Amino acid sequence: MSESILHMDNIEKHFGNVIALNGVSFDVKPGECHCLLGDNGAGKSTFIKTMSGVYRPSQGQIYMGGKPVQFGSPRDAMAAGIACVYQDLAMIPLMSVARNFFMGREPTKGKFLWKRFDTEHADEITMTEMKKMGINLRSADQAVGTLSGGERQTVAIARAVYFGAKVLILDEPTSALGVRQTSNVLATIDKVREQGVGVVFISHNVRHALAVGDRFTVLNRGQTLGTAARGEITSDELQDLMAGGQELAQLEGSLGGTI
Amino acid sequence: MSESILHMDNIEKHFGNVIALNGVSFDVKPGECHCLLGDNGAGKSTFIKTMSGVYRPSQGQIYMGGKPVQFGSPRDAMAAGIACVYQDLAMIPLMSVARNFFMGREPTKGKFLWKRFDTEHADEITMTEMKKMGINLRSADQAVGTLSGGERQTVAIARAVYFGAKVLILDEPTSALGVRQTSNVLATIDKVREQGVGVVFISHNVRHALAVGDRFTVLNRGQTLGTAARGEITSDELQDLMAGGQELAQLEGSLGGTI
Amino acid sequence: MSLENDSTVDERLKEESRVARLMKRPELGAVAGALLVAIFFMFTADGSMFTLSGIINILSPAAQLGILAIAAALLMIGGEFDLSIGSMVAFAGLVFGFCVVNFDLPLILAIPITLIFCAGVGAVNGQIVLRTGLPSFIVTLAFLFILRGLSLVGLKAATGGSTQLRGVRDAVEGDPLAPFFSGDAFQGFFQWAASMGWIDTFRSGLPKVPGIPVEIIWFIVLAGVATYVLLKTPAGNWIFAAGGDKTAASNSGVPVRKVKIALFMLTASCAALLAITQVLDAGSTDARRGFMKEFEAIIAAVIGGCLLTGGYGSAIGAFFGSIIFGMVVIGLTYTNIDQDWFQVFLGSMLLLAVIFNNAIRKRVTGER
Amino acid sequence: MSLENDSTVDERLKEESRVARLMKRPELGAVAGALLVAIFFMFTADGSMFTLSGIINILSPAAQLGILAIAAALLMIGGEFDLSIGSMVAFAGLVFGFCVVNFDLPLILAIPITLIFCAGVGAVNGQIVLRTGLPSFIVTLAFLFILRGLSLVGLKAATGGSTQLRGVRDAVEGDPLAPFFSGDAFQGFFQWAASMGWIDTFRSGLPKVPGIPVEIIWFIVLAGVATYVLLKTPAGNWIFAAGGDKTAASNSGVPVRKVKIALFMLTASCAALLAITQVLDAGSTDARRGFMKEFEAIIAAVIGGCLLTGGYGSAIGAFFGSIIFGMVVIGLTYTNIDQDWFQVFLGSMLLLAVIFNNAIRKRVTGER
Amino acid sequence: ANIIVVSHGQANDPFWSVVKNGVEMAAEHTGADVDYRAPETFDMVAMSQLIDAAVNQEPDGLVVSIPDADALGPSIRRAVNAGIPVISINAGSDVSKSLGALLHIGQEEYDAGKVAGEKLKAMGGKKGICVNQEVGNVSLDQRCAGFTEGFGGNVAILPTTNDPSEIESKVRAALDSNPDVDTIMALGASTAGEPTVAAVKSLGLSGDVRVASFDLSADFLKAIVDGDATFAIDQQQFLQGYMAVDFLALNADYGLMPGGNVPSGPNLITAEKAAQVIDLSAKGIR
Ligand SMILES: Nc1ncnc2c1ncn2[C@@H]1O[C@H](COP(=O)(O)OP(=O)(O)OP(=O)(O)O)[C@@H](O)[C@H]1O
Ligand SMILES: Nc1ncnc2c1ncn2[C@@H]1O[C@H](COP(=O)(O)OP(=O)(O)OP(=O)(O)O)[C@@H](O)[C@H]1O
Ligand SMILES: [Mg+2]
Ligand SMILES: [Mg+2]
Repeated sequence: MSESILHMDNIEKHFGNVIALNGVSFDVKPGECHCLLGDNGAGKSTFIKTMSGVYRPSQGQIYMGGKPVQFGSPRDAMAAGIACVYQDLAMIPLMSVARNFFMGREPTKGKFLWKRFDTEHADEITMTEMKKMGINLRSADQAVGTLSGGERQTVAIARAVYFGAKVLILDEPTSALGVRQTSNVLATIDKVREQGVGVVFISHNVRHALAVGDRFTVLNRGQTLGTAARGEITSDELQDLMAGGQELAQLEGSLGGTI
Repeated sequence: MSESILHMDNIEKHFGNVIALNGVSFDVKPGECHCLLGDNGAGKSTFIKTMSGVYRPSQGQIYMGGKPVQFGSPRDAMAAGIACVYQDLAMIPLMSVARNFFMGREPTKGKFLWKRFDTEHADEITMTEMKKMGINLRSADQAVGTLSGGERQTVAIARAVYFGAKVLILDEPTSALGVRQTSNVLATIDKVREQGVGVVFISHNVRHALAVGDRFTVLNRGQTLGTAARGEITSDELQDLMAGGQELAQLEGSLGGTI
Repeated sequence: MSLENDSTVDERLKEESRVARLMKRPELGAVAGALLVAIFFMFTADGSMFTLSGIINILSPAAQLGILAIAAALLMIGGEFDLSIGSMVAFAGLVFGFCVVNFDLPLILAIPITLIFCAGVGAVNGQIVLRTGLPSFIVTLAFLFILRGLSLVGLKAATGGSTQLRGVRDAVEGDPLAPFFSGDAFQGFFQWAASMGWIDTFRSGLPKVPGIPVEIIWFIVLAGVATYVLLKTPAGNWIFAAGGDKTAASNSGVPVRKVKIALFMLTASCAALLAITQVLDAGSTDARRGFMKEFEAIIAAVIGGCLLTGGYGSAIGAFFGSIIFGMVVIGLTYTNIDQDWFQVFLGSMLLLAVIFNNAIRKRVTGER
Repeated sequence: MSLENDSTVDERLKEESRVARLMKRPELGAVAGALLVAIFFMFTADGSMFTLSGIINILSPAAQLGILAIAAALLMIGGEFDLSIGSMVAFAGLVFGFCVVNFDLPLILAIPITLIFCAGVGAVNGQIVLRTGLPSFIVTLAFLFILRGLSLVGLKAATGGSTQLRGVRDAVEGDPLAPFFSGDAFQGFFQWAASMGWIDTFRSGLPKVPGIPVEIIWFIVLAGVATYVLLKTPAGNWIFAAGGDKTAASNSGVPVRKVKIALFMLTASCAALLAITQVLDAGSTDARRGFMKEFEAIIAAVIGGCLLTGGYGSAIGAFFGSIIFGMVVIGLTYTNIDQDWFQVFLGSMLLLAVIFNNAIRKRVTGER
Repeated sequence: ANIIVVSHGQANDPFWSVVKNGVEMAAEHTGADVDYRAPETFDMVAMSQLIDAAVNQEPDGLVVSIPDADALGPSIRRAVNAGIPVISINAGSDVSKSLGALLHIGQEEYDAGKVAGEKLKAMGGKKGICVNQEVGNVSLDQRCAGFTEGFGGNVAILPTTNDPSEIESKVRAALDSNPDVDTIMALGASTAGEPTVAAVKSLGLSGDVRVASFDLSADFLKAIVDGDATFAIDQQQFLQGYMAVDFLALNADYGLMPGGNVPSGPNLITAEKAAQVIDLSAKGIR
């Protein structure tokens, strides 16, 4: 397989007296979907925020294309080709959908002094991209704060996908999505992967992970439990690992293993 | 079957020029888990917010135990025995977990002037209840803003369950939860249902819904598509209904129907 | 996937009138407030208030306030405050007066020096806010005191003991740039209009209004540019984003720090611009110039619909907010109301104007 | 499920020192700032600043400011502002003076009347804010003007044309309640201490400090009660919740409206309390009393770590914030700094104190 | 000697900056160590606290202004009881003695206003405006009250802030809506006086409307010379600062003290005298 685009080496992250990450290594290759799994509070979001320049690692080094890099801000990471959908979505509730969609990367028209935000173009693209994901927006002018949870999540995903990147990071992108939207997102992941983009996909849903994942890394309490390739691991093994290796709650059986 | 505790009759809700609900009827009986399903933006959250006193319906009437009621505020609804876990969780990020847990219903000790917030008791209960759900909090003093997405959601659920009620409403409670936490929550729903509480459960995950649901109502674009009892409907039929009746995106097949 | 077949009208949208759509814009609520106040004075004030000269008389202080208020509104939308702009007016006046009177610099040098100097102070403000993470309220408050104090010390040094620096008018006599920053514009036109008998004149035949005070021109231009930037440029989007949620904006790639620093520099420059026009008009500057103007600017911005918490508001709103404030302050002298009641009326009128504007907007947009 | 076997120490927690834990509390950062300022004056000020009488002299204005600042802090934590408290001091002074001088009421009636009246105005403030949904900034700003104006009009009416109402001291002569609201407490003790030579005396043999001014007692009591309420009662939790996120709090069953109205009534009552002690102490009131105190109160609360956006802060912080502010304002007069530089130093000291407090807290808690 | 001055006027107030200049010159001349202090706004409670602070430092002399005898009385008595020689300046001539001050230097605001009012009435004034840039500041209110009394009653008070452009607009508004106004009294030359002159000029009413002002400023004096303003009331506040410090320094060194109050004004500056004082005013001496 090819060289990895992004390699995180032995990352640690401390918040005051809390050790959120305690030496995690991870890499993404072009054209693969690498799933990051783990229990609640395992440190997945913290890890990908380190990857995308939100946090500076307390220890450890990030390499892109083999070269050590340091991201001062998410803007730096974006410039380097890392797009990210955060779990909290990073949207401004008071701003319109279109303005949120293009936030930080506004399309312009005109030249010099007349270079201006091309709002019609932005509105149009927003509507189109949202429709591709299965959401019919009433208007691109609607404030994000008035969208439903799933509509909001879709905006964040559509945005990251639209702007393309070498690495696409998705933190629980499907958590609030309906059936149709979920299948659209998984299909989209499949599509961008085929274009040679490396995808990092976080999910608590084993089926979603197995549907698109090429490799699976499980985090537990700030440390890696190991990485497995597709086919090396069964759904049940994965599920056990994701639950942190602790025994599942006793009622699971009575619910028919349907989770 | 017994009389319904809560009956919503032909509810409409308009936001300015947006019609979010266009005549929805719904009821919950004691000891049943009634699942509310539907596509993103179908109006589920709006509907349960009307149920729990956050919004006043633009049209329609709410009955509790057969009598018409009007909730001026969520506090009124709570007093009438309705507990709710909102999709946005209704937590204050800057406040500690324990303070959020007991927000609005603080335990007190002492008498008269010395009646005070029993913080030790609150801390203890918070830790215990969270542990029951499968989350080991570091300390009940931690600010909610520093919790992971799933930890936060668990606090909201544990809170609603702990304070008990005649009707328990859960808006996508499992969306950010890990495998272990999810199975805990489903088990909890099962438990409170057995105690005669009526549960309203919103989810996009057909398996979760089928695991605990007694009846299933599907919303689409602000209107009910109908209600089915357990056993009257198959998983696939439900999935089709939830996707709004529109054909699933073409790639679904290639992903192996795993969603 | 084809899109056309989906792009039918959404059945979940009620019809919305054009008026309703317009009134949803934050800027247009303030227009209703301004109208209410104007109508109030139509009934209570002396007729001379609504003559050409009366209107200019009201617009002139409103414009001076507005130059600050528009900048303050931009900064507030961007999520920060600048309490030092009032003191900055005095400080910039000192710097400018010093350049012109003590160093005999021509305006072409004195004005850029003043603007750059003040923008520099604004940048320092911004840097401290961003570096320390302290609220801008407290940082710029410190500069409120510091700049006010420095103006006093500087004035005394420049004049040898007085708190007033004078002689600016003599010093800039004949400077080609002066007409852009002081006096009245379009004087020829007004003279001509007077000679045609279209506008009021004094007994001497001179027009009562010799022209439009330049600060009004600046005010209108500034409002236009600020509105354009806010609504039609990427920078405007960044301002809204930075004020709406700093973390989310920065996570989405908005250069939040740069935006905020630029806004701090902008407010300081606008204060300097105001100082320059005031000093050139008055011919002097003193240590109390701009006293409390920072609050009036914030008031005007809030009347115009800006949120104190950032992320929402408009320059046009601040424009009309300044006009409302100016109209109320000056307008009461045109009425027969006992001036002891001035503050009571000022407060009541502000409250009424804002409640009215709010009520109108709610009614039109059908919010609950 | 058994819990005991899980309750082991979490391996993901680093050890945290006691100091670090303490410094995390918002109130304790302000202590560091206060210490820094005190140390600065140790080196620069006249020795008499840190004698008993010097300290009382600093605490007395700090206490007067603090009575407002603590109330303002509670309100700010609850997510609202009250800009009318400064004017309320003048207005309450008028009401109180009017009761005592014009109606000859005893304090046992005059004080409750004043408090109730002002709390009523506070409630009106709150009602308007909640009913209209307007920002409290603009609503209470209107009341800033209205109350200031009414004080002026009322004073002129009460005195027949003057803006100063005098003669309160004579009117309350011998009233048994007066010692609780004016003068010095523990006078006997101080006299005795002076006669024992433990404290400084004037050449005349009288103790330099005749007692502890009652406002200091009120200040300390208020800080204690406010802290208790905030941290140890359900109401305190509601205040934090209401300020942190109004919607979330209300969705969780917090009676947000009641909490906010109560807070508005509290700030107004505290302003009235301050007015009563000031009027009794000074024996007079005028239309300018309390001018700008609303801002000083907010400044003190912010120095003490309150967030302007609500939901975070402490009463103890406001307590030390007031002391920092009082110490800087009065302390500068004990130094040889020229009055012209006063504001420059005031601003710099405030900035330094706040930056220091912030830096200490960050370092101790290991934030990035 | 170590002398402290506590006044109710801020260091950046044009009037009080002249007092402060007087204080500083006296300090230079006598070699005394002098501190000038004032509250941040007109605030009697804060001022009494500043007096207390001064007393704690046990200076060899204390200079105070007394705009509110009730509020400041206890603090001044405390100074006197502590054995500190006190001289009152500017405001408070009526209470100075009874509070234990050695003497008073200055002029009552009320009396000065009255003198000015009488003069303007004698010049033919019928209807007047008093431009007050700080309503509620008792010493400014007294100026207006005295003016009203001397002028014979027909006076409206025009409250403003001290923003020149606002004052100019308000004066224009007042003149526009009350054409029979023929007299305007401004309470401060640089803050209110100059914009008032500008307003009158822009309405083409110079000569028809008489403008007078308290205190001096170079530009206002120039307006007097040019005939755009009538006179300015000078209380020679430089003397209040200078003499008070001088007396106390001499008192500390040699026990000297004059036997009675020193009136430093009122002193009407009209066109004849104005030209001479312009330069002094520009330097902050008059
Ligand atoms: N700013 C912070 N300060 C202190 N602790 C933090 C902070 N951010 C995260 N943590 C802690 O670090 C741990 C890891 O959090 P993280 O958000 O990375 O978990 P996660 O794996 O994304 O969980 P989830 O699946 O629930 O989203 C959590 O226990 C959380 O409480
Ligand atoms: N305050 C509001 N103003 C205007 N429109 C709103 C408002 N709140 C909700 N809506 C609209 O109403 C519709 C229903 O929203 P709701 O949040 O109830 O959906 P939902 O069924 O909960 O969706 P999801 O599964 O994505 O959470 C959405 O299209 C949303 O855009
Ligand atoms: Mg996460
Ligand atoms: Mg929802």
